[in-house]
Formats: sequence, C-alpha cells, structure tokens
Amino acid sequence: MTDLELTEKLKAVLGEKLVEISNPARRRVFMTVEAKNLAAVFEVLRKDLGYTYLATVSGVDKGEVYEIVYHLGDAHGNLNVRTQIPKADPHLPSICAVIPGAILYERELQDMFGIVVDRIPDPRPLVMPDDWPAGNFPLRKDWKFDRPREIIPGGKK
Amino acid sequence: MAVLKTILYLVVYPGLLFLFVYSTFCEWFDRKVYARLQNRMGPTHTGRWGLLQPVADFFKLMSKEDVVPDKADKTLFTLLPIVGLAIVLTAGLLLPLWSVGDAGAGMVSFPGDIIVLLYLLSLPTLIFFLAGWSSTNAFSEIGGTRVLTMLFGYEVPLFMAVLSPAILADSWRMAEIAQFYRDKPLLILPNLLGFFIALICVQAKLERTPFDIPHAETEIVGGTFTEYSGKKLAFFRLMTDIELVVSSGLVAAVFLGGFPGGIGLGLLNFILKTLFVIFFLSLLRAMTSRIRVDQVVSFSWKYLAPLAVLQLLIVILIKGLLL
Amino acid sequence: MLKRLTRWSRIKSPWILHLNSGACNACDIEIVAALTPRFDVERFGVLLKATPRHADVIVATGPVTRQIKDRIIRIYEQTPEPKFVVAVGACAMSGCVYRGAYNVMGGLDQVIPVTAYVPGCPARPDAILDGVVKLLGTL
Amino acid sequence: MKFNIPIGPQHPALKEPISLRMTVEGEVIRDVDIRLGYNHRGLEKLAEERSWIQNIYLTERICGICSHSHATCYVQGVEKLMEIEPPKRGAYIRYLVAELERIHSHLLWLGVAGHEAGFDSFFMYTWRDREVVMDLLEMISGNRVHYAMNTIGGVRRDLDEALVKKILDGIQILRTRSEFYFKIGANEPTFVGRLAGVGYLSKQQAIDLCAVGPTARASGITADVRKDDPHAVYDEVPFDVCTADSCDVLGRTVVRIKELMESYKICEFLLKNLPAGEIAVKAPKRAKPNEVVSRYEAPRGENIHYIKSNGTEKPERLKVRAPTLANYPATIQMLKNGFIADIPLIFAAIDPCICCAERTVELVNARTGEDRVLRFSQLRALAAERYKNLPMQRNAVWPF
Repeated sequence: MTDLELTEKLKAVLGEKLVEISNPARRRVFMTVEAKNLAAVFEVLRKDLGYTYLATVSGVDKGEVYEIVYHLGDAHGNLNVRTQIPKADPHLPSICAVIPGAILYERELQDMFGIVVDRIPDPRPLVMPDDWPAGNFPLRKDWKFDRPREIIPGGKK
Repeated sequence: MAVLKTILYLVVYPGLLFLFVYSTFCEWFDRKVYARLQNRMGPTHTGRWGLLQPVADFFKLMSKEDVVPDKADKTLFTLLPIVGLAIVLTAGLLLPLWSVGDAGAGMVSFPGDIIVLLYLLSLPTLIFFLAGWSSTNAFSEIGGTRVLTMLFGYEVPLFMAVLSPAILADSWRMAEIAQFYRDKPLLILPNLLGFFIALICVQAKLERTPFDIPHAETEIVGGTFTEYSGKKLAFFRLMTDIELVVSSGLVAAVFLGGFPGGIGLGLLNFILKTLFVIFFLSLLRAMTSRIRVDQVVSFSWKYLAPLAVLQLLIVILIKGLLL
Repeated sequence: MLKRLTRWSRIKSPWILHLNSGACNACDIEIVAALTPRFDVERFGVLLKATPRHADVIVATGPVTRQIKDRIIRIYEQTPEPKFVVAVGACAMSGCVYRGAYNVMGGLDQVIPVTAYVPGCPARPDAILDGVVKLLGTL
Repeated sequence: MKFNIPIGPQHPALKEPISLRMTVEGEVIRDVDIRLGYNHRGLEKLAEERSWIQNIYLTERICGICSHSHATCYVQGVEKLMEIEPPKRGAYIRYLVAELERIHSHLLWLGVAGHEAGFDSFFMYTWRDREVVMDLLEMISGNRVHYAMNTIGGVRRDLDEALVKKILDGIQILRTRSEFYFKIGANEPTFVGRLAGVGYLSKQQAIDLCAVGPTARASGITADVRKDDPHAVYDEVPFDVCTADSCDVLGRTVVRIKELMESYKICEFLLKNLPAGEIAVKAPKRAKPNEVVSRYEAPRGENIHYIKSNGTEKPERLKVRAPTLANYPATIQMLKNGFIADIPLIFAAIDPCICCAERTVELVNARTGEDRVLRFSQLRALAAERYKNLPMQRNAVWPF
C-alpha cells in the first residue's frame, strides 16, 4: 500500500472525523482529529486498517494548546494521529480500551504535562520521584528548574 | 599425656588448625580450577599463586563490623555460625585419618561412624535454614525454605549411594570399609555409579552450582546469608569450606579406599584423594547452570533415587553371588 | 602484628558492591566487563558481592537521581565498617551531561562521602581496576 | 502463605535500578508491581535547552549499550529536518557501527542470560568474545562504549583499508567462536531446561501489549523496522528478519543468536561494498520549523524519536521512546504465575535497558492485591490455569 492509497483509504474510512491529513515524507502520514473522536478513530484504525502497534504518544506544549501525537506503526510505515487540547482545560480521553499498551504513554502525559486522561484504567498519580512537589510538570514550557546549590565535599579550595 | 594428645588431636591435627589450613587451600583450589575453566586467572596476587586468598578473605571478614539486624532473633542469629562450625569440625574428627593407636582408623572410630558422619553433615543444612529464618529478611526466608526443599531431594539418594559400599564391605565403620576396598580394589568398580550419585548429592549439599539455589544471587540476593556480615559470615564461609573438605573426605574414604599410610603418607593420600573429588565438584560447578528448586526435587526423585536403588541392587547381587 | 594482618587482609580482599544510581549503563557494563576473562579482577581478590552486608567497597555509577537518593544512603548505611566508596565515571563525579537536569543531584558526593573518583565517560575497566587498587593503596 | 519480596532498586540481577515488587506464594509469583523512576534523569527537558549538535552527545548518553542507536535515530531525524542527505560512504560507516553495536549488545545479552541462569562459565565465554567486537569498535571510533561517530550530515571518522581488513578478520573470528560456544550452550541440558517454556507471551498478547524487538519476534511477529521502514542503507542490504514461534525465553535467545549471524552478514556486505567519497556534508545550524518521526531498529527493538523544530538552534521538542519501555507491560504479563527463580531470566529476556526507558517515564502497573482464601477446588483450578499459561513447549530449536 502506498502513502497515497493509505491517505485515500483513511479519508474514506474516517469521513468527517478527519480534520486534516498530510504526507510530508515517504512512509510518514500525519493526520489531525478532534480529541473527542479519539477513541472512535482508534477503534476504526485498529479494526479496519489493522493498526495494532502504538509506538508512543508525544506531547508538545504549543503555548495555548497541548498537541498530542499518537505514533502508530505497521509494515507500511508510520501513521501519526494528531490532536489538540486546550491548556486551560487539559482533558484527554483514554484509548486504553482499544490499545492496552497505551497505558504507559498516557501516564507519561499525566506526569510530564499535567494532562488529565479520562477513564484511564490505572489512574494512580505519576509523580516522578516520591518526594516530587505536586503541581510541577517539567515538560511545560513555562516550567523552569532552579538548581539547588551543590555541596563541595571538603569545602571550597 | 593422653589428655595432651587429645588436645593435640583436637586443635592441631586432624582438628581445628589442620582443617582450617586445608579448607582454605581447598577453597583456593576450587576457585582456581573454576577460574581456569572459565578462561580466567583466578586469585593470583595474594601470596604465592594467590594461595593466601581465602585466608585474606577470612581475616578481612573477621576485622569487619558485625551488623545484627534489629528484627532478627539475636541469640539464634549469633549462635548459629559458632554451632555450625562446631558441628563440621566434629564431623571432621570422624574422618579415618591418621591416629597413633590404630593406624588409619581416625581420631574417633567406632562401628557406625559413617552414619554419625552422615547425620552430622545433615545438620549444617538445618543451620542454614535457621540462619535464613532467623534473619527475618524476605530473601533469607525464601533461601531458608529452599534449603529445606532441596534437603528432601538429595538426602535419600546420598544416604543410599554412600551406604551401598558399606553394605558390600559388610561394615558400618569407615576405617574398615576403606580397608576392605584396599584389599579388594576391583570391587571399587561396581560402586562407580554410586560414586557419581554421591558427587552430585554432595554438590547439592554444599549448595554449589547447579544447586546454589538457596543463595542464588541473581534471584534472592545473598539468600540465607543476606543479613550476615563480618565475623559471622567469616565463620559461615569457613564452615562451608570445612564441609567441602569433610564431605569430599567421606566420598574418598568410602569409594576410593581411604587414606592409609600413617601420618606422612596418609596425609598425602588424603590430600590427593580429596582434591580428586573436589576437582570433579569444581568441574560440575563450571559446566552447569543453576536449575530451579522444583527441578532439583524432580531430578533427584526421577533419576538419582532410582539409580541409587539400582546401585544398591548391584551391590546386593554381587555380595550374594560373588562373595 | 594484628594491625598489619588486618591491613594486609583488607588490601588483598576488597569485595565490591555495584551500585547504579541512575547511570546510563555504560559504566555498569564496564564494571561487569572488569570481571570477565580479559580483565579478571579476581586476580586481586576482588569479588562482586550481591548484598551490601558482604561488601567493603561500593562501586557506584550515575548522577544520582532524586528517587534513588534515599536508597543510596540506606545501602551506604547497611554496609559494615570499614567501607569505601568509589565513584566511577563522569556522571558519578559531577553529573556529566545530566548536570543541571531537574531530577539529578549531580554527583555521588552530594549524597554520600566518596573516597576515590575514577574519571571517564565511561571509565574503562582497567581504569576502574586501577581506581580500586589505588584506593586500597592509601589504607 | 503470601508475602512480598522486593527486587531492586539495588539487586544483583539488575545492573540498573528498578523496583519490582513481587507477591509470591511459595515459589510462585502471583502479582507484580513495577516501580520505575529510579533512573529518571529528565533528559527531554534538557534536550530543549541544548543545540542540535550538543544533543547528539546527550542522546548518546541515554544508554550505554545502545548509545549509537539513539544517536543515529536522532541524527536521522535531524538530517530530514535540515533537508540534507549524508554521503553514501558516511551512511555505510554509520550503519556498520550500528551493526557492530548490535553484535556487542546481543553477545552481552547472551552472557547476561547465562549469568541470570547461574551459568557463569557461559557468561565468561561470551563476554570474552565480546571483547573482540569492543576492540573493533574502539579501533573505529576511539572509545569502547560512547562512540561519538555520528554528526549531523554523516560520520566523524573514516575507515582505511587496513582497518576494513581488521574488521573483516574480527568478524570471521567472532562467527566461528560464536558458533562453537553456542553449540556448547545448546548441549548443556541444565541451561536449555532453564530457558524452555519460561516467560510465555502468546502472539496475541504480544500484539495487544505493543511488544517490540526480539521479544515480539520470539512470539512470531515479523516486525523489524529495518525491513518495514528501511532507513538509509537497509533497503540495499540483503538480510532476513529472524523470528521464533516458541514465545518463551528460549525463543528470545534463538532470535538473538540468529540476529547475530545476520549482523555478521550485514557487516560484511557493508564493508565489501563500501563506496568511496566523502564521509560527511556540512550541516546548517538551524532547522526550519517542521516535525519528523525517526525510527530505528535498536538491538532491543524499535527506537522512535519525534523531533519538532521551531527555526532556532535548539529543538522545540525531542521525544524519545526506547524499546524497553514498550516491553514492560509484556514483562508483567510474562512474570505472572512464573517462579521466583525465573524472575531474573524473564526480566533479562526483554534485555531491559532501564536507563533508556526512563529518560522520562515511570509506571506502576498490575495490581490485584486482595488476599484470597483458597479451597481445594479453586487450587486445582488455579493449577490448571497456571499450566495453561505456562505450556512447557520446547519446539524452539537452536540454530546449530
């Protein structure tokens, strides 16, 4: 299946759920969907197009919005499903029901961006170290880290 | 005079001092063989050819801080290494090594000493189990239960394998068994099967690969000894080494014709024959991978025990038909 | 006499505990490589031990992450005296490329006292060996 | 009797910190709880503060075993962003180093598997061989572990004729030695007995849990990025994707051994067809605002980097997904109902590279927890269930 055929097929299968689709490089297809349709889209992708392997989920802080990119892989290449959620109300539906392996990446999103993933099967907080102060999400662009003073063993020479 | 002699026996030869020196040598030999089989050099720089390596380990451990965990049963925890050491030293005295009165009969020799020795060698297993259990550490407890589980596997085949030469020799006294096989060396051959069964069982008793399950470090850290440090660990290491010497001595006495020849030749005999056995044990250790505890039990009941029975059958047939 | 015996035995029989405090694995495999036939640290009586209770020298790698900080202190406390710490690799010395990241402490000496440092990214097995032997030479 | 045993964060079976909390009944594992985060260093945040070139060295230090994989994956992506193409010779040398790294990693893994199974001699032998490939890598790059061969637009060091010959000789030695030693490994019944039937992961489970690399391939999934999504030279090189159907640790071992042989073949092909010419092109300092997904088959499975640029000298976002992370859910599945004795083997069988996986993530998973009073019938059902989950099949064959 070529990229063009895949694009056409996706357009046909997803219909109006598909907001935008592009093919910037060989074997790389990027498409945009709305966050509320995510679960339905993955259902279709898995059932009709055989996308079972979710490589990872990336989050990007784009100022006003968080952009979430789901990277799917199969023998034809790489399909990236992009969605955006507002930073003011960061809620994202879980896709674990469709792809169980997605749990890790959704928890990673919770951890690093403070995105709330709705209906996640294992919602335990994912603060990084046990003593990590709440409300700090390192990959937000406005989060800055103040390095504590280092101890110099034996004192300064 | 007799008291002095007894003290000499107990402290110097074949008692404490001799067993200490010889067991450290055996540990060195084992480590060196193991390392050479793995293409390594083994201990090299401690003393000549690294001979003093186990001694250095022992003294280093003796000089280290002794930590007793808060939750552990303190009395038991402290007593076990000493009791264990005492047990294996006692077992060492039973070996039919040189003594003045009765040449080649051992320090303590009486009909039935082989049974006593076997039971004394079973006690360290219990000591290991208690050591693991009294540490109250999850890893030690698992190690302790594994010690006991393994005991059910290898103990019966070991007894049967070691006792079948005794049946052939018609004696329960090690010195007499050894004498019997010295007189009729051809009769060693029918016991060959028993010899290998005993080797495997001794390997399991000493908890060495492939039977190092109770202290498998990749699974349960230090196993039974996880919480032991300093002096207590030193005693335990010494105890294992002496156990190695004593059990290889037992195998050599029963299967290889004992150690005749008084103080000089007898000692030489002892060293050669035990090293022969230890070499096999090291070989086994280098060539195998650790098996699971359930595999140990099924292996010993599926293969070792029937083979030991077969050995017993051979011995009885020979005894009935030929002797 | 006893003192000399003790000193000799300590130099000749350093048992090491390998501790990874969030390293990138490179130093760790080099430590393991030091056990293997080409380098063979057992020549010097060095044995890799599994539990801190048996160890004399803690060979630690990594820039020390926040999460493992407490564990490292605990392991250090569990090791019986006398004990020494060797920091292997640039990370354990100063944090290497991770210096300034939000989740690392930036070096082992921020957490526990360190006796010897072995530089390198990663330190070569022979360098690690050299570090341990040099440390013992100072006894 | 049920009790908890912690494995890690400091544990001899794990060269890296991770915490596995096992609920065991006797020797059987009933429940597993993985706690990561001990090795989390915050690399992705750091990457946003460094320039494109600096990030090569940062990504290289994600992991010490697959350092070239991460750097290559990153560089591939950045080259696409900057719209440059490395010269043919540069690409050949880059993937030659990559394949040599795969050889070193797989040999390392075999040794570790031997060690975890308590077969230290096997460990010593394979690691002795590994020194041969380490020497080759040192000759090529000047360092044993972090090679620093990659630069944006090519590689940093060239090969000469003498070196090419040395590498070919080295590969020949490695091939004969590995064949010999693996024959020894295959004939050791205790070793094979320990690996067969352990850590069962069915094909469907592997698909559902998104397993990657040799873990997935040992469950019969033909997924290899080098074939599926051939980057740079891999569409010119003849090689096969190695799979096994036994779904257990033995299968994973077999897959890795077969891959070793394939890697020797690839290396020889790359060296014999090494084109002449430049090894690198000049790269611009900035990249246009764009995004790229870069995939690479690391020794442990698929590496995926998502790189986003915003027109400056620094990346807007660098997302790294290491293969080990993708294999964790599968590991939890494999560990359940296994024996304590198999924990290190099963865990080692995914070739865990915790430092890779944890550049940014942690997870806690799988928990049922509640104590149950068991009746005999239930016990029998449980036993039946266990044997269903743990079929002792041994149809994976050693390749020799």
